[in-house]
Amino acid sequence: MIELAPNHKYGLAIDVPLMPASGAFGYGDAYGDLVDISGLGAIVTNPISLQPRQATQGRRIAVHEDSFVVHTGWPNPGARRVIRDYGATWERLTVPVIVHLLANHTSEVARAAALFSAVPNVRAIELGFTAAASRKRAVELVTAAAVEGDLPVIAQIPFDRVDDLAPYLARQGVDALTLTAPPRAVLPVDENGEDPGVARFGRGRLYGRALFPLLLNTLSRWAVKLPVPVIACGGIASPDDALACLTLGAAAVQVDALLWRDPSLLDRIARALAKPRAAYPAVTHLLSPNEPETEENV
Amino acid sequence: MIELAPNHKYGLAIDVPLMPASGAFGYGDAYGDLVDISGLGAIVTNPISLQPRQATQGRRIAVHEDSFVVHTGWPNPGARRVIRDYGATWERLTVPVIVHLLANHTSEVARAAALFSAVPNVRAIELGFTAAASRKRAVELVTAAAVEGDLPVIAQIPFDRVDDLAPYLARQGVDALTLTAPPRAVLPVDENGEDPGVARFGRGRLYGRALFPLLLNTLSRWAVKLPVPVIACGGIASPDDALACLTLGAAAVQVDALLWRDPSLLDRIARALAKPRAAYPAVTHLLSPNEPETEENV
Amino acid sequence: MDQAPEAGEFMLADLGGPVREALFPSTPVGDGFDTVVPPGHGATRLLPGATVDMLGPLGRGFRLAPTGYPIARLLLIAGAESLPLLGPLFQAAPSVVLVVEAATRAQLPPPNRFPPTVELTLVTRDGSAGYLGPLEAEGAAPAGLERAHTRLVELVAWAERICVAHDPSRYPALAALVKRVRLQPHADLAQAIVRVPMPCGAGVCDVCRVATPRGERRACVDGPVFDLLDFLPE
Amino acid sequence: MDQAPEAGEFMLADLGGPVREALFPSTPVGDGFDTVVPPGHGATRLLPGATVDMLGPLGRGFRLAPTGYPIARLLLIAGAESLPLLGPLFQAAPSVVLVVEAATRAQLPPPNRFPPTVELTLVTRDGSAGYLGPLEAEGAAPAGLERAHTRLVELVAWAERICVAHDPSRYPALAALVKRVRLQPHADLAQAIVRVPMPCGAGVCDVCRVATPRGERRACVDGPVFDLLDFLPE
Ligand SMILES: Cc1cc2nc3c(=O)[nH]c(=O)nc-3n(C[C@H](O)[C@H](O)[C@H](O)COP(=O)(O)OP(=O)(O)OC[C@H]3O[C@@H](n4cnc5c(N)ncnc54)[C@H](O)[C@@H]3O)c2cc1C
Ligand SMILES: Cc1cc2nc3c(=O)[nH]c(=O)nc-3n(C[C@H](O)[C@H](O)[C@H](O)COP(=O)(O)OP(=O)(O)OC[C@H]3O[C@@H](n4cnc5c(N)ncnc54)[C@H](O)[C@@H]3O)c2cc1C
Ligand SMILES: Cc1cc2nc3c(=O)[nH]c(=O)nc-3n(C[C@H](O)[C@H](O)[C@H](O)COP(=O)(O)O)c2cc1C
Ligand SMILES: Cc1cc2nc3c(=O)[nH]c(=O)nc-3n(C[C@H](O)[C@H](O)[C@H](O)COP(=O)(O)O)c2cc1C
Ligand code: FES
Ligand code: FES
Repeated sequence: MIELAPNHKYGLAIDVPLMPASGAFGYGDAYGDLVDISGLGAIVTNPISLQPRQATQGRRIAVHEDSFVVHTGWPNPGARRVIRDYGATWERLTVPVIVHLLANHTSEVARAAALFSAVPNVRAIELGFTAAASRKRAVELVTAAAVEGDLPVIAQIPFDRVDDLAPYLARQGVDALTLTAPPRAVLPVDENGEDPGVARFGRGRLYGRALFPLLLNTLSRWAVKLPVPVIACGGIASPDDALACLTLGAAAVQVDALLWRDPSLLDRIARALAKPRAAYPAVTHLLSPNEPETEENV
Repeated sequence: MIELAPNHKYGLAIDVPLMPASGAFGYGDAYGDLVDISGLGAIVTNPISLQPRQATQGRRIAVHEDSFVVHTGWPNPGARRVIRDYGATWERLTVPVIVHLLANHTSEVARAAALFSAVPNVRAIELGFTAAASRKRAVELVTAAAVEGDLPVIAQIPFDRVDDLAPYLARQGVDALTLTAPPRAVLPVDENGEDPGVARFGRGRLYGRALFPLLLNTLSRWAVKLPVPVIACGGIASPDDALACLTLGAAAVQVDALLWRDPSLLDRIARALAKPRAAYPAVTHLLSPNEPETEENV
Repeated sequence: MDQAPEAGEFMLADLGGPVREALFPSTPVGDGFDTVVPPGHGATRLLPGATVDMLGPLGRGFRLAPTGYPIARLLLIAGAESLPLLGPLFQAAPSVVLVVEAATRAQLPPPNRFPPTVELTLVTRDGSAGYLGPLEAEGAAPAGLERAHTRLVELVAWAERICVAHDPSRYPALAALVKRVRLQPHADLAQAIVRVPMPCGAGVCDVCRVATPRGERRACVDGPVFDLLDFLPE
Repeated sequence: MDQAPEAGEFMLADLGGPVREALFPSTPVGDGFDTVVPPGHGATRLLPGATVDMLGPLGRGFRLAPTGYPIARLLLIAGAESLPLLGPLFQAAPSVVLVVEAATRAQLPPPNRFPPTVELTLVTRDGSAGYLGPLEAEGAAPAGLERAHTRLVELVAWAERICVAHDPSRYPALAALVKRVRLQPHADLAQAIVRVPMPCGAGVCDVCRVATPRGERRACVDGPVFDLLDFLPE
């Protein structure tokens, strides 16, 4: 049993330190028999806003070598419709549901959090921020979700805001942190796809193996140091990757859009993580972020 | 002819917008006949400090999939010894030499810059900063190099400090910016190498294709917007990559440690860049960083 | 593969990239299928005999008729580039008429590529061969040319099913044409396929959203074959 | 390949990873060479007949003698794991003695792997076979065992050249032994190879720096074969 919200009155206990990342798994029923949800620790929903949102027009994905960028504008049917369509499904799940909210306006976040609090088996709110959200605004959004929602609040930190936001939000009462949301990136567009010649670059959220070395760095610098549990997210593509994140102090891992290529990845990681914790390899050659740095130990 | 220091009294004019990155090419003579230096725009030296530095002990490289991290502690024989050993070589080169200085203490940087100013054909100083350097400190270091050295000063910006440092240094009088220095990363160590079982993780500067999508994002957000020329650096591995950087507004490119695998990359990029500039593809689907963002144009 | 995809359905293939790619059947072959991919596509780098991991069949394909009610007269309408998507339907009814539109003569497919039972109607937008396009344009034709529209109206009136594979920007006008000719067209009378990147194929990623006047649909689970009338302008 | 690497020289091979890897010759074969890589190494995934892009030969190899002054008596000293590095020297002189040290019997190489002209001296650190190691340890041996050190001193006195491939942490002690036995050893009398990752092979990256009491050296250009006496403690 892993407790992801030790400071919260209800807590957020999960059996297996594994869940899909927001945006990678839909609302729970999309993969049907391809994924055994009962083997996961929790599911995280696609991003949801209070009001419905439509998709952006134009190119929404660009693939180049081992990476891809996605730019959709986070379309979703809005909080009420999601509850109507998926509330019953969630109630039947044997694992907790974590609802991911697009954190835009405090009033909207507050109302959405209140709505989802009343849905059986919704056990936490994860907030996604814009990359430009100030510290002050991020705390307001977390507070809005926590006060109105009564549920543990997890903050998914923008890729390049960890040093700035993670310790700050942890001190200001967030229950857990997801490190990190995908970075923005620009990819040259391979001209062999559906619309040759239209665009040479695509911009969007970056997915792929590229993120993993940077995720490990973030974890090695922060996971042990922060006073709240850290959920690792970014480029995890194998059971070994998941174990590496736990070894560096993550309390759990999220598998992002790489699972579209291989939905069975979730089951394979679940099996690897079900082995006893003592079997995880130990960190040897890595500086703990709390230790002073010297020529010898960096 | 590309002018990399338009605001400097001497300027820094180069014929081809291409050079090796600091640390990738040694001090100019290492690759011998494998690279035709006269086809480059300039060379950038390995990082140099005023005093000699020794290498770190222990693991210095870790390779995993398409990426690798390097951690050496920037050993070098110190400024005076470098000048003694390579001054004559540099004088014979038909392209400018850019000396990369490890920017640690203002007094050391000032003295090293003064020494290199007196060396024939050394035409600019590039400064490397620690990731933790404050804005104030960075400006002091740039000023120290500029005042004592009389040469154009290029600042190589740490990977995660672009938003913070690049516009600030550009306003405070730096002549050009290299975006960016390699990020820190942690890699799982493949246990098939020289010392099996010793360490499970390696930390250091990250190199590989992983950096390229993030470099393009940085360029698309900043290259056109900044008031000084930008030199692109990070994960460039083909002539197309170099062209993509120039298309996004970079004035020149640096090829980093990927050239160790393929030293001929420099010659191949040089040939591609020698073609007339009008042949570069145009940006179509990409927001200029100066335009306001709307649902339509992001 | 447990089952081969039918017309308009697709397989998600792992071709070595970071996301899967949708492969549509162009010709059923034994238990499997042939597929047509653009030049330079990842699949062209596969060696003969290579094993490809695929998920599927996925999506809603073309729906010809409920079992027991076979149709006799099938109209197929294709842009030259999208033509392979209709390949599995070339022999799906006793009487099949195929309308193919291209920009110019050189882009039309060679007529010997089709089974003899398919009646071919060729259209070029520059009038260099066959009827003069575009399909939905009315009005007098220049001397020596005949408008495709006139012929299309006849065929739409004749058909029991209409299956379209073309540039989706043409679907509103084609839907309007069907609506005008058939007045009360029943659901699924005319169906149209939309080809967009579908990285997840499971309704998860929202990359494949298709805007219609009746709201957004996801190509991978709501389509890729839609009722053409979903595209009818409001 | 223009030229095959000689003993102690290396090729930098592009095995598909982001950096090249150093391959050392273990046996010259025609124009090329055999190489021994650890289990799991990238090279083990190569298919037979695969073409590998290589740079080289690089580095300073073992220097046996100036042309015209062939040596007659060659001493080779290897740790079991580093033994393949000395392979190209097994027949480099009329009289070759090879000392191989392993932790235990099972790690010793099978004697039939060597040409009959090589005189083999086996050493184990646990005394399970051959002489009792470690090589540089003096003093009385337990009953029934004989110290390797005694034999090694004889061989060092006998040899015209000594080539070592072992764990570099042993080099200071081995250098001290040579210095003690030979008093005024000339340059290059004893040479030792250091195997470290060499990603650039050009003296650029500083990854291959080797600390010696006489200052840092780069394995790729100053080595990988060094004068053993460079490791002599100050
Ligand atoms: C100069 C400049 C630099 C920038 N640098 C970066 C950068 O380094 N990295 C980067 O990723 N972006 C960057 N951006 C983009 C910026 O972070 C966002 O696009 C912008 O903040 C959108 O949010 P907003 O609420 O400010 O704008 P608005 O126009 O008010 O946002 C429109 C709507 O977008 C929605 N929205 C967008 N993102 C989110 C989200 N994550 N959560 C919830 N709702 C969301 C909300 O519904 C919001 O109301 C930059 C933009 C500019 C102009
Ligand atoms: C809590 C914490 C967080 C950190 N986060 C990051 C991070 O996000 N990313 C990251 O890359 N590092 C990070 N670091 C490491 C830090 O940036 C550097 O290791 C540290 O700043 C070394 O420089 P210093 O001068 O402060 O230390 P000192 O101990 O004074 O530095 C020792 C010597 O190192 C040399 N040196 C090291 N780097 C450089 C350089 N680039 N240029 C010139 N000389 C150099 C100088 O000679 C200097 O005198 C972090 C360190 C800590 C303690
Ligand atoms: C309304 C809105 C919607 C956005 N939707 C997405 C999205 O779906 N996916 C995405 O990766 N980024 C999205 N972004 C962010 C952009 O991808 C990108 O980060 C932003 O445009 C930064 O551009 P710039 O760096 O050129 O200023 C959105 C931004 C806004 C304002
Ligand atoms: C004296 C010193 C030397 C360093 N040398 C290197 C180096 O050679 N290569 C490198 O990538 N990083 C070097 N670093 C930085 C470290 O790799 C790394 O960024 C730093 O230790 C961050 O560790 P932390 O995130 O765990 O705090 C050096 C740091 C110091 C203080
Ligand atoms: S392909 Fe992902 S939602 Fe349709
Ligand atoms: S291998 Fe790069 S300096 Fe020796």
